[in-house]
Amino acid sequence: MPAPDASSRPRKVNRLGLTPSDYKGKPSTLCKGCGHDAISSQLIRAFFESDVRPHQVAKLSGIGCSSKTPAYFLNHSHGFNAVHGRMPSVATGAVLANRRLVAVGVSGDGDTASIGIGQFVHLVRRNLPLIYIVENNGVYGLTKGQFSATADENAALRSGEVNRLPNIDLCGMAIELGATYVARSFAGDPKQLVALLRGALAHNGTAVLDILSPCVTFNNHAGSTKSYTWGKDNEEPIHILDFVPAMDQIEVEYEEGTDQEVQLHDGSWVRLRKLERGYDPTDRRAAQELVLEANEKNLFLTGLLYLDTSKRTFLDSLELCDEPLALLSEDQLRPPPEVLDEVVASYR
Amino acid sequence: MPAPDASSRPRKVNRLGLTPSDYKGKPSTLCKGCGHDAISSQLIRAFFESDVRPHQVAKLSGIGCSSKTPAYFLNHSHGFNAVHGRMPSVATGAVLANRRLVAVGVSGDGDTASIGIGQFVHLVRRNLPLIYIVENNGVYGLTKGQFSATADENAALRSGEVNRLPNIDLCGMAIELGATYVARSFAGDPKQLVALLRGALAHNGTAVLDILSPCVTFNNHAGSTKSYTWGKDNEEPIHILDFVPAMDQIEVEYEEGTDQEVQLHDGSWVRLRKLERGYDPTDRRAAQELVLEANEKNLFLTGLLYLDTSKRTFLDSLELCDEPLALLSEDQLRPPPEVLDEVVASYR
Amino acid sequence: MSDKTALVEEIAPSDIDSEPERIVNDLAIQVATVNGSGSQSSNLVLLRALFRMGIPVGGKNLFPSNIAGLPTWFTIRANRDGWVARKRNVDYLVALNPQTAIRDVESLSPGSAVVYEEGLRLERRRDDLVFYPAPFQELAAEVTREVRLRKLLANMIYVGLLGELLSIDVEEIFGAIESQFRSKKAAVELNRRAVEIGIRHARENLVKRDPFTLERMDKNRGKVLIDGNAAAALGAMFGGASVATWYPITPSSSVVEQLTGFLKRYRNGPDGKATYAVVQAEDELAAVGMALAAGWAGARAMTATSGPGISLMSEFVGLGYYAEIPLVIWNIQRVGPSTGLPTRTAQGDILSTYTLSHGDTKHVCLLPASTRECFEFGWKAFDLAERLQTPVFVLSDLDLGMNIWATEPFEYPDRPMDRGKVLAREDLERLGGTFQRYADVDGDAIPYRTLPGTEHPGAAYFTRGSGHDESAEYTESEEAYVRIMTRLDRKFETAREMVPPPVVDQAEPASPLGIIGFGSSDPAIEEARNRLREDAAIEMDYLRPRALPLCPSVLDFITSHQRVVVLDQNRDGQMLQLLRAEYGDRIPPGVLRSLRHYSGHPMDAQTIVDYVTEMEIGAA
Amino acid sequence: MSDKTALVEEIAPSDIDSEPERIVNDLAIQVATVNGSGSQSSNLVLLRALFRMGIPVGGKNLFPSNIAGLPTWFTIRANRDGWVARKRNVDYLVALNPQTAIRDVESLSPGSAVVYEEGLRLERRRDDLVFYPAPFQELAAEVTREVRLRKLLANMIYVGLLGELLSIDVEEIFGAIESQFRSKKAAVELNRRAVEIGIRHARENLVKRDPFTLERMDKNRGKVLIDGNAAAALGAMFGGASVATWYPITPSSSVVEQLTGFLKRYRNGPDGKATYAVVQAEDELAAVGMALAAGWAGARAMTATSGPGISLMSEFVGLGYYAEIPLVIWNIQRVGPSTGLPTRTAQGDILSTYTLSHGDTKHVCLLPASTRECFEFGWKAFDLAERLQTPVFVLSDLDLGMNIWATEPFEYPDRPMDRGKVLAREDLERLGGTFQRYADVDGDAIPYRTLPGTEHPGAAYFTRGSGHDESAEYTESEEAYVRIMTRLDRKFETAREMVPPPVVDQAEPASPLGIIGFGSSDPAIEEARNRLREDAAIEMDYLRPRALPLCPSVLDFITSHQRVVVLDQNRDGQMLQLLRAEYGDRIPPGVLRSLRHYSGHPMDAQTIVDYVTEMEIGAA
Ligand SMILES: Cc1ncc(C[n+]2csc(CCOP(=O)(O)OP(=O)(O)O)c2C)c(N)n1
Ligand SMILES: Cc1ncc(C[n+]2csc(CCOP(=O)(O)OP(=O)(O)O)c2C)c(N)n1
Ligand code: SF4
Ligand code: SF4
Ligand SMILES: [Mg+2]
Ligand SMILES: [Mg+2]
Repeated sequence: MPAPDASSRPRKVNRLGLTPSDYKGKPSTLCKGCGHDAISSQLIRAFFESDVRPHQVAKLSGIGCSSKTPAYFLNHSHGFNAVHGRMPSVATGAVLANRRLVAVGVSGDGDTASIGIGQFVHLVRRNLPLIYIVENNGVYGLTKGQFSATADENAALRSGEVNRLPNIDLCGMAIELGATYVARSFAGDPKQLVALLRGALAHNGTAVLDILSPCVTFNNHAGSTKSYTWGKDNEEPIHILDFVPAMDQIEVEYEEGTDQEVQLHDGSWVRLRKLERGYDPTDRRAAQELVLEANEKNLFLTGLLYLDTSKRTFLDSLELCDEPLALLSEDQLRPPPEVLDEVVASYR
Repeated sequence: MPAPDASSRPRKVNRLGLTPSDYKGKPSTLCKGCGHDAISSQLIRAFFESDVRPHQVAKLSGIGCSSKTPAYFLNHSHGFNAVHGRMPSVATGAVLANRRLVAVGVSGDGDTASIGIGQFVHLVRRNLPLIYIVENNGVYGLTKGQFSATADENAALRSGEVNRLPNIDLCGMAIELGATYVARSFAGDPKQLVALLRGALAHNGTAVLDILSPCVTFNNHAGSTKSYTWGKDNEEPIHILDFVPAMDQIEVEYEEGTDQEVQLHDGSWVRLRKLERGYDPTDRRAAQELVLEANEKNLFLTGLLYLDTSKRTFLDSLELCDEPLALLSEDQLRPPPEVLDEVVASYR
Repeated sequence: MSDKTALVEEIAPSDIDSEPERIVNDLAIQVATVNGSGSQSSNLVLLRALFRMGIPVGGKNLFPSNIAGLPTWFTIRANRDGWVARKRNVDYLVALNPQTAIRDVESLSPGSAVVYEEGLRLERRRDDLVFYPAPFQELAAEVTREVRLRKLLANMIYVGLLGELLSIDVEEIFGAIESQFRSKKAAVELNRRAVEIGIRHARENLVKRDPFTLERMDKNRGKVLIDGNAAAALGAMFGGASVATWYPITPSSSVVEQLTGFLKRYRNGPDGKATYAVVQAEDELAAVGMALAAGWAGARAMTATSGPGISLMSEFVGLGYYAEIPLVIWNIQRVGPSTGLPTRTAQGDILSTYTLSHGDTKHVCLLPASTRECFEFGWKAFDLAERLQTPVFVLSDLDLGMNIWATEPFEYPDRPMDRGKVLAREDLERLGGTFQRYADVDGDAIPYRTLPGTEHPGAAYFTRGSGHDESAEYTESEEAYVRIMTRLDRKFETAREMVPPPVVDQAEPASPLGIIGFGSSDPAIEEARNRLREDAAIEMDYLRPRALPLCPSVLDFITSHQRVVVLDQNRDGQMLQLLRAEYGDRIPPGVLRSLRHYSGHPMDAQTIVDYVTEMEIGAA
Repeated sequence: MSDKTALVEEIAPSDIDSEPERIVNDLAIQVATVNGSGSQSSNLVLLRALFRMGIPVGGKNLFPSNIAGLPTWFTIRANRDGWVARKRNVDYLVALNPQTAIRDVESLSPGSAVVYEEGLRLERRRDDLVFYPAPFQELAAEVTREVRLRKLLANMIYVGLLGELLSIDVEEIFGAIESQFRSKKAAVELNRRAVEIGIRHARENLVKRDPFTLERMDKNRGKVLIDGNAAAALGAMFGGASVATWYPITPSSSVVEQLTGFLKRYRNGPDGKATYAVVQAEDELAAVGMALAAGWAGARAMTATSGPGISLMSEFVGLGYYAEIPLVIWNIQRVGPSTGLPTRTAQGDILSTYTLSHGDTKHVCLLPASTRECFEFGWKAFDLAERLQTPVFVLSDLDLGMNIWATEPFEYPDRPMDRGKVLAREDLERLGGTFQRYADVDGDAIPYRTLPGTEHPGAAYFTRGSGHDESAEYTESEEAYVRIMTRLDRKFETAREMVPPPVVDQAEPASPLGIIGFGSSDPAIEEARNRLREDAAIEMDYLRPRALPLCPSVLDFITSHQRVVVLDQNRDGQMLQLLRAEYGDRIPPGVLRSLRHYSGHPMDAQTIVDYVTEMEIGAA
C-alpha cells in the first residue's frame, strides 16, 4: 500500500515565501513536447519544494538542446551555458570559487557520453558537490538527430540508419567510478523525478541523474528505445521512493511498508519502499549487477541505483576554507609585505 | 602440477626465420630499471615468438616515458608517437586505413587515465582490433612525478604529498564498457606478461593490458603501491595462464591440471590453470566483482580478467572491404565519369 | 490573371509616383515561417521551378540555432543577369510567421508585395505595399483532413499562389514536386493538389497589382542546383576519399552526411563491402586524430568541422604540420567567437586556421567561392595534401556550404590522382636502403614517405611530433631542428606555387581601383562591380585569392592600383591582416582599404557599392 | 695558488700568441653532465656562491626531454658589467659526460679551460686549451663509501676544484651549501667535505694556467637569485590568486608547483584552512574550464601551460573573450610546433596566442622580460583581467621561466587589488534594477558584472558563448551581434591604454638604427647594444613592447628610425607579422628588418651584433 507522498503536498508558497513562479525561467524554445522541458518543470518544482534560495543556485551546462534548458528554469539564478562537453570543469571551477553555491549541471547524452565523457569521469572521481543531470535521448538533438554514445545497439533512426555500437551506460560508469548518488529516471515520471531531485539537493557530493528524456523530433518513433512510449511501457521502478525533508521527519512517523530509510547530509531522508527486486541502493555490488542485468535484458529500471553518504567531497579533499574564495577580502588574499621580505630573503 | 609452458621454449629463429634481434628497437633512453623497459623486452619476445611480421606492425603511442617506448622495440615497424592522450584515435585511423596492420598501442596511466580517458572509453566501446598497453606507474614520469588518476587513494610521493582522490581502475572501466580482452599484469612477471601479450596478438578486438610498471625514479619508494617491491610482494595471479599457438595445439595434448581453455580468433588457445579463486574470465559479473574486491582490499590480482570472443569488432561494424583502404587503386577510389553525370543530373 | 500582359514589357526608369513598370525576372522572394514547419520542401520546389524555367536563381535559408518553433526566412533571388547574391531588399514577402510578420512587413521597401495568412491582417500596417491575403489553413483543409499534414501543405499552397501571381510555369512546379518527393506517390499527389488550390485561390480572389513577373529564359542549360556542402562531398568522393571522420556541428555536418550518402551508393568494392570508412567520432579531437593517422597510413583522409571544432583540432593539426602528414580538413565557417551564431555565415577563421596550433605553423588553405570550386577543391585538396604531405584546409562557409546555388556542371577530374611521394617496396629495393623520411631529395623541400605495412626492412620509420632529423630519428640537436624547420618553410614556398592561383579580372589598362575578396563574397563583388560600372561608370578590378599562402601576383595587383578594397566577412579584417603580414611595407601607404561585413548575413552587393561610392567620392 | 696574483690586473687587448692576461669576473662556465646525476645542486651552489660574492651572474640549464641518462649542460655566466645573457662561447668547461666530452671540447675557443674526469683523456684532443684533469670518482670515494652518494658527491668536487682555480670565496661556497641543503645536516657535511677535497686536489695537483678569475664585487646588494616561474608564482600569490588549475607540462609545471608551495605556507585562513584551491586537472581543457568558471564566479583564477596546452585551451579561451570572463593564463613558451623541443626555449606562440580561438578574437598578452616583471605581471595580470573582464595571457618562456636570474628584489604591489566592475547587492539596490550585464555604461566599453550568489533578485544573468544582447539574453539579432562585437573591439582599445607601455631607450636625437625585441631577448639586446656602442660606435635605440595590443608609441618608434631590427625568437617573425598587421602601410618601406633566432637556445648578444654589423655595413 503506497503511503501518501510527503513531498507532494501542493503548496502556494514555500518556506522562503516564494511561489513556484519565482523559480521559473524564460519561455522554452525547445520543440513542443520535448522531454527536456518536462525535466525543467520538475527542477522548478524540486527547487521550490526544497526551499532553495534561487540566488544561491548556479546553473551550468554544455551545448545541446538539453544544455539550453538552464535558461528555462530559475530565472533568478546565475547560469552558464559553456562549451560542448565541458560542463563538469565549469561546474568545478564555479563551486571552487564559491562553495556556498548550489550547483546544478545540465547536460545531454552527446554532451556527456560522447565529447564530455572524460570530464564526466574525472568529476565523478572527485565527488564534487553537484547535481549532474543528463537529459538522455540517445541522439544529438541540436545537430539534428545523429546517434549519441548512449544509443542502444541496433537502435534505428527514422531514416532507417542503425546504430551498430553498444551503448555507454552512464549509471554503470558512475558506479564503477565510485559516484555517491546515482539515479536513473524518466521525464515521463514526474513524481519519481522530483523525489530524486530533492534527494540530490540534500546530498553532499556528485549526484548523477541519468534521465530518459525523449526527443520528440528525432527519436520518438515507433521502435525507438528512447521514446515516450517505450519509456512508459518499459519503466520498471526498482522501488518507490519518497523524499522526506529534515523538518518533516520529526513529525512523520515511520511509514507502513517502508523497507529502508537512508539519511542524507542535510538531515533529510530518502524512504524506499521495495518492490519485487528488494533492492538495496547502498550495496555497490548489487548496483553493478543491476545495471548489467538491465543492459543485457534491455530493462528500463529506474530509481536511486546507488547511494554512498560516507565519501569525502572534493572540497573536503582540498581542505578549503569555509568562506567562499570569491568573497575573500584583500587582507585574506594578499599576504603582508613582511611575507614578501621573508620569501625574497630565501632567494639570496 | 604446472605443465611446461608451451610458449616459452627458447628458440633462436622463429617460423619466419627471424631472430629476436630482428624485433629489437633503438637503445632505450629511459631510466635504468624503469618498468617500461621490462615491458618492451616482453613485447619483443611475444612478437618474436608469435611469428609476427615486423613490417605488418604499427606501433602507436601518446606522450610520456611509456609512450616513448615504441621507439625501443620493433625497429622494423612503423611507429607513431602522437600527442598526449590521443593514442586511441591515432590507432583507430591507422587501422581503418590499413586493416592488415597489427596495431599495438602503448600508453601511460597519465596518458590514458587522465587526459586520454575519453578516447579510451570510445575505443573500447568500438572494439577496435588493437593491443592497448597501459604502462601504469601511478605517476606522470616524464613531467617529474605528479600523481596520475590511477594513483591509489592516500598513496604518498617521496616528497610526502598525499593523493586524496580515489584511483581509476582501467580494467574495471574496460569491463564496464564491454571490452573483449582485459588483463592486468606486472612488469616484474615476464612469464605471465608474454603469455598475455601473445593472447592479445591472437585476439581480434581491443585487448586492454593494464600493467604495473614501476617508475624507479619517482614512485618506487617504500610505501608506494606502485613499486617493484609492492608488486612482487602483492602480486596474486588469478590463474596460471599459458598461451598455446594454433599449430601447437594439434600436437599438444590436453594438459593435466588445466581447468579451462578458450579459443581465440586465430585458432590459438588460452589455457588456464585455476588457483584458489577458481576464476572464469568469460564471466562478466565475476570480472566486475573481482575488480571491485581487488580495489576494496587493495589486492594486486593479475591475469586475464575478462575475455569475450563473440563481439563484433569496429571493422565488422563498418563492413569494410578486405583490401586495406590505403592500398586501393584509383579505379576503386574514383568512380567513373558516368557516376558524376548521374549525380549531377539528380541536381537539376 | 488576364491583366498581366497589359503591363509594359520594357524596363525603363520610372519616377516613384507613376504606375509601376513590369519587372521581369528580377526579384527576391522571402518566405518567413517558423522552422520545423516543413516549409523547406515548398521553398525548394519553388526554387527548382524557377531554375528549370531557365532563370538564374539562388536560395538562402536564414534559420535559427534550434530545431522547431523559431523564425526562419528563406529567400529566393531570381535575376536574369545572373546576380543572385543576397539582396538586402525583398520584393515579395510570404508572411506566414505571426511572430515576425509585422517586423517583416515594416522592413519592406514601398511597392513590394506581401502574400500572407489573411488572419494576420497585415494590410492595415502599410499603404505603400501590395497585399495578397489568403486563408492558408482553410485552403489546406481542402487538401486533407489530417492536421499534421495540413500544416505542411499550407506551405505548398503559397507555391501555387506565387506561381499564379508571378507566372511560374505550373508544369515546372509539378516537375519540381516530383523531384522533391521522388518515389512517394501519395506525397506528390497531395502537394500537387495544394499547389492547384493555391493557383485557384489566386485566380479567383487576387488581382495582380505588383510589377514582378517571371518568364522562361535559357540561362540554366546544363547547370545544377546544389549546396556547397553537397558539392564538397561529391568532390571528395571523386577525390577518392577513403577515411572520413567527423563530429556533428552546424554548418559542416552535411559535408560528411552527404558524403556518406554518395559513398554508400557509389563506393562499394567488388565484395560488396565499403571501400571507405566514415566514422562519427566522439569529438573533434578524435575525429582529427583518426583522420591524421589514416592519412599517415595511406588513406585519403578527411574531416569536416566548424569554429569550435577547429579550435579543438588545433593540437593535432600542429602535429600534422611538423610530422608532415597529409589530411584534408573542411572548415565550414560560421559566426564566432565561441558558439557565436552557429547558423549564420562568416569568414572569421581565416587568420586562426592559417596559423592553427602553437609554435611556428602555417597551413595551406583553399578558399572556394562557388559550389563548382567546392567540388574542384574537394578532389584537388587530396592531391595537394598527399603531394605536400601536410594538412590542407578548405575554408568554405555557411552561405556557400548550406545555401543553394545554380552552377555550371562539375568537371570530372582532368588528371589522375596524385598520391605524392610514396615509396613502395620496389622503390625501396631500387634505392637500396637510402630512404630517409625527412630528406629533401628533389630540391622542392618535399620528402619521401613509406606507408606502414610496406614489406621491406628499410621501410619503417618513426613518426613523432618531437624533434627529429632527416632519418626521422629523435634529436634535440639545434642544427637538425633548424634544418627541418627551414625546409618546412621552403616546402611552404613549394606550396605557394602549387595551390590554385588567384583569379584576376583586370581592365586594360588597370583601373585605379581594385578589390580583393574571396570565398562566398564573390557573387556580391561581381554584382557590385557591374552596378558600379553601369550606374557610376566606376571600373573596379578584382582579384580573388583562392588559396593561402598567397601568390606573388597578389602584391602585383595591389601595387598596380591606387586604392584596393579588401573585403572581409569578419570584424577584424583578417584577410587584410594577412596581406599586410605577408607583404608588409611593400604595400604603398594608403592603398589598402578595409571593408568588413560581419553581421552574419551573406555578403550583398549594395554594401560594396555604398562603400566604394563613398570612397571614390572621397578620392575624387 | 700563489702565482695568481702575479697576473696583470688590467684587461688590455692582447694578440693571440701572447701570454693571456688576467680576466676578472668575466667568464662562462659550462658543466656538462648527464641528467639525473645530481649535478643540479652543485651548479646551484656554484651559482649562489658567485652571486654572494657580489658578481652579476645567471645560470642556464640546457636539459633533455627525458628523466635520466642524457646529456645536460649547465652554464653559469658571470660578468662584472652585468651581461649575463647566453654567451655562445664557453670559457670554462667541466666535462663529466663521456657521451659529449669530445664534442664539448672541440667546440671550445682557443684558450678556454677544461676541468674533466681524467679517465676521459681529453688533453689529447686539443693543444690550444688549458686542461685540468681530476679523478672525480676516486676523490668522491674519499668522502663516502656509498655508491649512490659517491656519484652525487663527485659533482660537488668540481665545485671545490673550480673554487680553487677561479678563486671563489670558500665561505660563500659553504654558505651556499647550507642554503641548498637547509635542514639536512648530514648532507651539508658531506658536501662540504667534497668541496674541500676538490680544493685540495686542485691545490696539490693543478697549476693555474688560464686567465680567468673571480673577485668579490658589490653588484648584488639586495638582489635575489630566482627563476621566472618562481617569480611568477610569487607574483600570483601577492595578486591574490585563489583558484589555480593546471596540468603538468614542461616548462610551465613549476609555476603552479611553486605557487602551491607558497600558498601552503602563507595563505591559510583563520580556520587554518586554505584560502585557495590548487587543482591538478585531468588535462588542459579541464584546467582552463575550471579556471574560467572560477573567474566567472569571482575567484582570482589562473592556469599555466605551454604549447600543446595552449592549443587545447583554444576553445575555452574564445568563450572567455566573448562572454567576458576574467582569467589569467601563463604560457611558458617552449619550442614547437607540436611536441617540438619541450626543454628548449622559444617565443613561438605570440601570434597564435594573441588571436587564440576561432572567429574574431584577440587577447591581452603581457610580455615579461625579467623575473622582476614576472613578479609584477604576476599580480597585475589579475587586476587587468578583472578590470577588463577578459582572459589575460602572460607569455614567458623556458629561458625566463626555468633559468636562474639575479634581479633587483621585487616590489610589493603599490596599489590595492582592482577587482573591476563588480556590482554587489548594495550596488544593485542603489541602481534599482537597471543592471545590464553587457551594457557600456561608462563609455570605456567595459560592462558591469555580478557574481553568482549575490543576494538580489536582479543580480542573476545568463552567461553564454552564443549570441547575446546587452541584457545577456540569447539573440541571433544581427544588430545585437554587431553591437556587442564592436564594443569588444572598443574594449580592446581600452586595454591598449591600460596594459604596461613599452620600455623605450632612445638616444637624443634618435639614432637612425633601432631594435624592437621583447621578453627574454632583453638581456642579449642590452648587451649587444653595449657592444655595438663600445666596439663599433653604433648606437641602437631600443623599444621593448611589454604587452599586446601594442601601444601607438611603437609606431612612433618605428617611423622615427631608418632601420629597425625586429628580433623574434621564432622562425616566422611573429612579432614582425604583428607589427605589420597592426600598423600596415604606415610603416615606411624598408625600415623593418627581421632577425629570427629559433635554435631553441636562449638569445645571445653575438647573434645580434653580427646581424646589425652586417646590416650597417650594407646600409653604409
Ligand atoms: C566542439 C563542438 N562540437 C560540436 C558542436 C555541435 N553540437 C551542438 S549540440 C551537439 C550535440 C548535442 O547532443 P546532446 O548533448 O545529446 O543534446 P540534445 O540536443 O540531444 O539535448 C553538438 C554535436 C558544438 N557545439 N561544439
Ligand atoms: C597536451 C599535453 N599536456 C601535457 C603534456 C606534458 N606531459 C608529457 S608526458 C605527461 C604525463 C605522462 O604520464 P604517463 O602517461 O603516466 O607516462 P609515464 O611518463 O609515467 O610513463 C605529461 C603531462 C603534453 N606533452 N601534452
Ligand atoms: S530536437 Fe529533440 S531534443 Fe531538441 S528540442 Fe526538439 S525534441 Fe528536444
Ligand atoms: S621517470 Fe620513471 S617512468 Fe620515466 S623513464 Fe624514469 S623510471 Fe621510467
Ligand atoms: Mg541528446
Ligand atoms: Mg605514468
